[in-house]
Amino acid sequence: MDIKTRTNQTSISMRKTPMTMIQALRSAMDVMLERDPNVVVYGQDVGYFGGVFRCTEGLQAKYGKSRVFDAPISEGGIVGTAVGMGAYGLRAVVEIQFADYFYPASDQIVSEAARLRYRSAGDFTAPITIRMPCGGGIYGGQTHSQSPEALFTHVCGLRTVMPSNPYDAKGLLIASIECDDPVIFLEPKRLYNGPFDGHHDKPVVPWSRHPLGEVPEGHYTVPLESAAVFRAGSELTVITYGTMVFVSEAAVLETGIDAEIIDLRSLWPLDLDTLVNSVNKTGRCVVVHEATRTSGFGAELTALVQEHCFYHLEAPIERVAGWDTPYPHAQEWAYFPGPARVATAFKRAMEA
Amino acid sequence: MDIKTRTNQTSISMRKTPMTMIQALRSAMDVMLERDPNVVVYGQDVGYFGGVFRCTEGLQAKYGKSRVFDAPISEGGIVGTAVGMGAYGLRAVVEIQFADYFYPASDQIVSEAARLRYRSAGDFTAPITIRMPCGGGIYGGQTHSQSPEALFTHVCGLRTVMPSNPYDAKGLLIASIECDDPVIFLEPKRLYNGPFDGHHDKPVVPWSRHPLGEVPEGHYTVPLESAAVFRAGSELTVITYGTMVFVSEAAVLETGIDAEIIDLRSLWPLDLDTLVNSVNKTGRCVVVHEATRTSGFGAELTALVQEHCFYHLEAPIERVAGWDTPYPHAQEWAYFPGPARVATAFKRAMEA
Amino acid sequence: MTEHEPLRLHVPEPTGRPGRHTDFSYLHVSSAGEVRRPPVDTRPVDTNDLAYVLVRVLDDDGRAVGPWVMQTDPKLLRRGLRAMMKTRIFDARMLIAQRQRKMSFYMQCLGEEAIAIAHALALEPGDMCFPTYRQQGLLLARDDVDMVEMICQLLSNERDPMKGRQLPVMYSYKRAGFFSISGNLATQFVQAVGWGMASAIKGDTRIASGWIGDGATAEADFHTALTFAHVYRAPVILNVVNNQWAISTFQAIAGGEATTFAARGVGCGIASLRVDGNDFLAVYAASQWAAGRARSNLGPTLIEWVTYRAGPHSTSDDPSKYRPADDWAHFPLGDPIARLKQHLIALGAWSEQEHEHAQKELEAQVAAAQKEAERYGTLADGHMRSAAEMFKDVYKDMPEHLRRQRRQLGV
Amino acid sequence: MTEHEPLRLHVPEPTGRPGRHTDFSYLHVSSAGEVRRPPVDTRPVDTNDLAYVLVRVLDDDGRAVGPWVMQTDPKLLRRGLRAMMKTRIFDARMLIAQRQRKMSFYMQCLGEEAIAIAHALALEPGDMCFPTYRQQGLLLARDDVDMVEMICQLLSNERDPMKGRQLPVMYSYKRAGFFSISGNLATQFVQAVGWGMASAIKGDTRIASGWIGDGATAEADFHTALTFAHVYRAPVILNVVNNQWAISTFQAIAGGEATTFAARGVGCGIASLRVDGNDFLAVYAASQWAAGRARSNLGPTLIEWVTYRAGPHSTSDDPSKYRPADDWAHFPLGDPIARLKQHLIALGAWSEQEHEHAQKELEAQVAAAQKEAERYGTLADGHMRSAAEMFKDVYKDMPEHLRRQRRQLGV
Ligand SMILES: Cc1ncc(C[n+]2csc(CCOP(=O)(O)OP(=O)(O)O)c2C)c(N)n1
Ligand SMILES: Cc1ncc(C[n+]2csc(CCOP(=O)(O)OP(=O)(O)O)c2C)c(N)n1
Ligand SMILES: [Mg+2]
Ligand SMILES: [Mg+2]
Repeated sequence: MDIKTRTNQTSISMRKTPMTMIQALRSAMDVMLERDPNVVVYGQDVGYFGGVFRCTEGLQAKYGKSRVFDAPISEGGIVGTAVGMGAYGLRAVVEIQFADYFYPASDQIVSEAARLRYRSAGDFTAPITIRMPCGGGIYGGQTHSQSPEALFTHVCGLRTVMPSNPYDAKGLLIASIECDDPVIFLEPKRLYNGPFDGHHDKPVVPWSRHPLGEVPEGHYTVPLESAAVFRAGSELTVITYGTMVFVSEAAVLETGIDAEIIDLRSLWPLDLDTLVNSVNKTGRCVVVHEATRTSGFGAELTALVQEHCFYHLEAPIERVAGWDTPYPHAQEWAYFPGPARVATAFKRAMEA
Repeated sequence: MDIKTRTNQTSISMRKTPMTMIQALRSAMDVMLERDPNVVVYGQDVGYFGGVFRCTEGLQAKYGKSRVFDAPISEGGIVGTAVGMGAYGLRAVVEIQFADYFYPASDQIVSEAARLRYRSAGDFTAPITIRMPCGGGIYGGQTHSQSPEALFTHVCGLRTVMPSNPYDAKGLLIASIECDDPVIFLEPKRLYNGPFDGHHDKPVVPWSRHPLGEVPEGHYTVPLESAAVFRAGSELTVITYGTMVFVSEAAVLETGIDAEIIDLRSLWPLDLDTLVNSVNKTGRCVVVHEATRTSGFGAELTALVQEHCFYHLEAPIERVAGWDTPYPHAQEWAYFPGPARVATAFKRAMEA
Repeated sequence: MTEHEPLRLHVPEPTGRPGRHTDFSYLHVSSAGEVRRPPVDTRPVDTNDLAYVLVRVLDDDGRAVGPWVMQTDPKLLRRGLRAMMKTRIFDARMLIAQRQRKMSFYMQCLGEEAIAIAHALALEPGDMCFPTYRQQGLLLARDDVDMVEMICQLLSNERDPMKGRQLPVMYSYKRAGFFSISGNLATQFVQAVGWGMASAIKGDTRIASGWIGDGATAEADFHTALTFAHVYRAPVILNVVNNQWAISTFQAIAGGEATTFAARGVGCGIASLRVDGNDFLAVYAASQWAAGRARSNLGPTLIEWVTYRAGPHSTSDDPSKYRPADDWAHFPLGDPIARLKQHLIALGAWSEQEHEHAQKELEAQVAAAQKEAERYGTLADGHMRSAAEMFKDVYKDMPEHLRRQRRQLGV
Repeated sequence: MTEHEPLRLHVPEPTGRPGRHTDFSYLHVSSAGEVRRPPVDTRPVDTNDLAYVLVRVLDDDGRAVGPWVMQTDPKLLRRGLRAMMKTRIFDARMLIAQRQRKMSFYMQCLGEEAIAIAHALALEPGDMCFPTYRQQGLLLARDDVDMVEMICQLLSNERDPMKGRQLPVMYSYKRAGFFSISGNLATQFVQAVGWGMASAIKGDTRIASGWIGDGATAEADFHTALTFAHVYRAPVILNVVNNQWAISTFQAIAGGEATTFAARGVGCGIASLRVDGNDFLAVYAASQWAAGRARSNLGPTLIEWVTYRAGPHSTSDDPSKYRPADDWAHFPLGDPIARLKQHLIALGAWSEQEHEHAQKELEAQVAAAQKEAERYGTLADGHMRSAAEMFKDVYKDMPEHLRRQRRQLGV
């Protein structure tokens, strides 16, 4: 595994500890609450209890109720107040309990947070970070499984980020909190405890046994707009992010195809050069995401690749994605684009 | 102009009258209120006043306050009550005053209307039609100009429709109201009064002088999922919809390139065959829309074309779209993808 | 402006936490019989006082007292008691089945049984409820909803009427006046109003009943529902189940501190009541009152049902992390089953023996239903609806792209 | 269930329509001085009566009467009068400029001038308003906001501080405590609460003031703002400007029938007042009362300002289509400028001559500002910010894809 993870200099010498993704996210918030008195953390159940996924456990006890607190069940209110806090000068880090529940906040996200700097010509800004667990694989049914990233990438002014491992999760979350733009920070919940590769019938390896579960204890960032070459390869390029990074890795192992796997990390704005260079080298491209296919972010990636790599492409770009249906409950594993479906696409791309 | 407009048989012999798009839409609602006692029409200012664009003028006087009425300024309530009415057995045709204001309704649209049939296994349905004026060109600034169609096309269970002329507007609106699925019906407001071609400095031709402004007086439908070949051509295929149909036509006239212009009419689900056949024939493709480019519906169209026509493509698919910024007020015409920008893309596609 | 004292953020806290008993005096409990019963055509603004007190009928000795006492056939009360017992047994067994991993998830209504059940009995055939996930009582109060089918839904098995698409407990029974449950909170509250508006538009006589939890009242759709119900005088009952908790957050985080949820109704011009939700007779009487208003074109009624969520939020939750473990035992409104039982025994219309007998009979009924349902499989054993079901009902007719995807999956 | 009468949909109507005079008795106007003034630390629930009456100070003869009379320096009142006059003159001239197509759009606040202006004078430096498009008075009340700059915004010209990106009237003046106006209704109401929460989190002493119209209270964000303000006891004033109309719909369509907007505050546990918005002294006193509460950690106050939208909704609107053309002339709360003028003259602190003189002086001021602003161009003459501005401020730093697009446009 060849991981090109640029980090800021100060982190290099820092002590590392094994962390799950949950611990890494908590550590990021802990570091930022400590460093910057203008950082506040809130959301449904995040205060006393520490969040339904426990990402904020202990933070209220450490920083007090004025800086880490429970919010009413109103996603619109959570984001709307965060915008107001941004106008004041705070940096709110808010949690939407499941990405499926961001819709009541969409006006505040799209019409307000994303456009405030623009419409006020920089007079006001909304440097907020909106965390949301996303993705399926936990038998959560259609309202605990969605991956709505494509919707955010269509909204200019937003940054959309999705880590695939504890190291990136912490570094990207710190970078997002420090960023002066509003950031949608999507956390693939199926990766909270280990690098799930889509083989749901096998026990998942814990992060403690994965190198990317080694996380520096202090402050560091993984820069936004930088993709990682998760696995170098020569035969085809896989462009993916989140859970599908590991599913794609499984498909590589199972097909033996020497694919280069690009983990986008920042979905939009994105690190276009890394993609283009890779596809121009391999000539074949498979785009993989868990979200519904039609008008998913894979469509944009496909469009970009065909635009920038047209003369290097030897086969149609393949898209592997969730089916165009709500995320079903019982048929979850028929819905989830697992290693077999990814492998089929690899083969199609190689044979074309 | 060769317009392949399939309509149902009964309409063929019907008397036609010149109508603006506003009149055509009003006529569609009038016909449906008359034919189906379960049709109701409501929205902000649509009752007594007849709508800020006057699309429902006279309907309350004709059908009474129980069937055509004003709603509170709550897009979420307008759509949410429409879903409840659907569960009861009515067909609500609701207006969102500007597409820019649908966001407060997005939870009711995405999580409710679009998924009700699925999640209840057909026990309940939401056969609602949500009309929204969209697009810029009226100096409306960032909150009276958006084209959010891409967001809807990512939501399975919704149908997204956008007419480009009075004839289609009426036929598609009747088809949408009769459809048992929820339909997002986007009305390019710049086309309300004439086939605006992007030359904002010239007076617009009124619909009364355009053949597509001839509209049958009674009931007919333009079927959903059917695209129109707006202009037959051999050198390249333009895939577009709404205002951009006429802008593309202007670019054809100005470049002399013999482009085939496909007016999608139904954005999703769509008439894929018509696109694929055309691109396979011409080998070149330009996708044009007014909406913001990144993750716009053009991305999906590009992805589909490269998937289905890869071996016929002689040049990269071009996308012409609004810039990835909020719709500015003063710089509106620098933002709007007018004939010159479309023409440039045509030339790039031809020269590649 | 240094003359001012520094501002402070107030973050409400419950009066109890793990290791510290709850002081329930914040509830402002009226005594039974104390609260007036206004005429059904009262002006909404004149219900203001009723939004801050608690309508109660059953006193501590199980006697029915005061103006909200209605002439109720003891048969109906016995039916209500049995339905509450059945619901509690059902919940308990399903909880075990979930622990045995036969189903992926479950949600009980322990301690809140009286509300849905007495309400269901006060409605008429054809009325439509828009419930949350905690109103299984609306279904279990009826004789025409097959428990076997309900359990098939919970097991996501081959006979799951929701075809495996929904989480357990997300039932839909149009024929039984039970709207499809959504995972997104509060949306159904507005839809209930829309259904009621539709009934009014058509000159029908059926009414709607919308449901929401204390926590979810903070969602926008709560306000939206109140606004539309008020503006159009919709024939709808707006039920707010204040069970004091929303997962880990106390009702004050939803806005219950120093006010009530019923008071929000009055502000919006809606007649409102605050009612002891653990008092079967009070629930029945208040529901009847509200239904009468709706059915007489007098408009909506908002009812705040005060109760306590005795169990965890769901099978994914551990309440001992955020509240005293024995909180329910101290809740001043007691156990709805015990209270109705006491009343019926005092009336001479029930006995300990009958109770015990009913308990056994109902346990056997639920066990038999479960057994039969399990014959059609469970999520765990993989006997579920085919993956082909996944592509159906997205649209009325399956569009080409879904056919293509289904073919790709090979189903 | 045929025994019930058929249901009916109630659709509220205004009492007047074109050709039929409005019956304004629906307003329930209290007489001046009649309404009590509670202590600043009153319990929110105890303000219930105040939500249904009307706080008024100026009587029909221009005398200040009753408990809401404050010792106010006549200098301040004269300043307020001049600011109201200036606002009205500004609006009138900008309306003409719009008709001359120098700007694309305009919105007046005719008839509502007292509200924003008296409120602005009651706030302290550093406080932050979250206005709608009808609170230009907040800016025109100040001496530190240059009218020339404001007009450049309206003209979308080369000096437009919003860089041409926003519709006319969508100002933003952080330094003057004026938040960027949004085209999407109601969003700012929640943001005001968030700003107030932030101030409280930091132990600051500055407070927020949020603004919304009667029509927009139906939006979800109204409820959301009330909920968050109440839960966290945020230092915020929640202003609802009830000018009776929302484009073509009467305030009853927003939920004002048989209740008030102030009453919604009380239901949510927020101290609430209903105030004569055309009475400068009442606005000033109520604003001070609310600011005092916020600044003393006593929490939010909701104020419904009763007024009348005397002009069209915007330059795109023609109100004669939906209401009597001479409605304002019959509005029982009169004209705020005339009323304050009468009061000041009665006090001996103003005269007809001074008034006339001020009128001329202000007209000249506005005309001069307009003239200067027009030197920097108008939308019509194409002297506007470069298209390159379009790509800036989408993000703090321009990402690669926007650089590419800017290059493509060739700017
Ligand atoms: C829009 C939305 N936000 C958040 C959630 C997550 N959630 C599910 S139930 C719940 C608590 C609801 O509490 P309450 O309304 O009091 O109902 P109760 O569970 O007490 O019956 C939360 C936060 C959700 N389902 N939908
Ligand atoms: C979310 C949203 N929906 C609809 C509109 C269109 N709209 C603009 S102003 C307006 C009326 C607002 O009325 P009110 O709140 O009473 O304010 P007033 O204009 O009377 O000051 C409407 C419907 C909008 N701007 N935003
Ligand atoms: Mg609750
Ligand atoms: Mg108004």
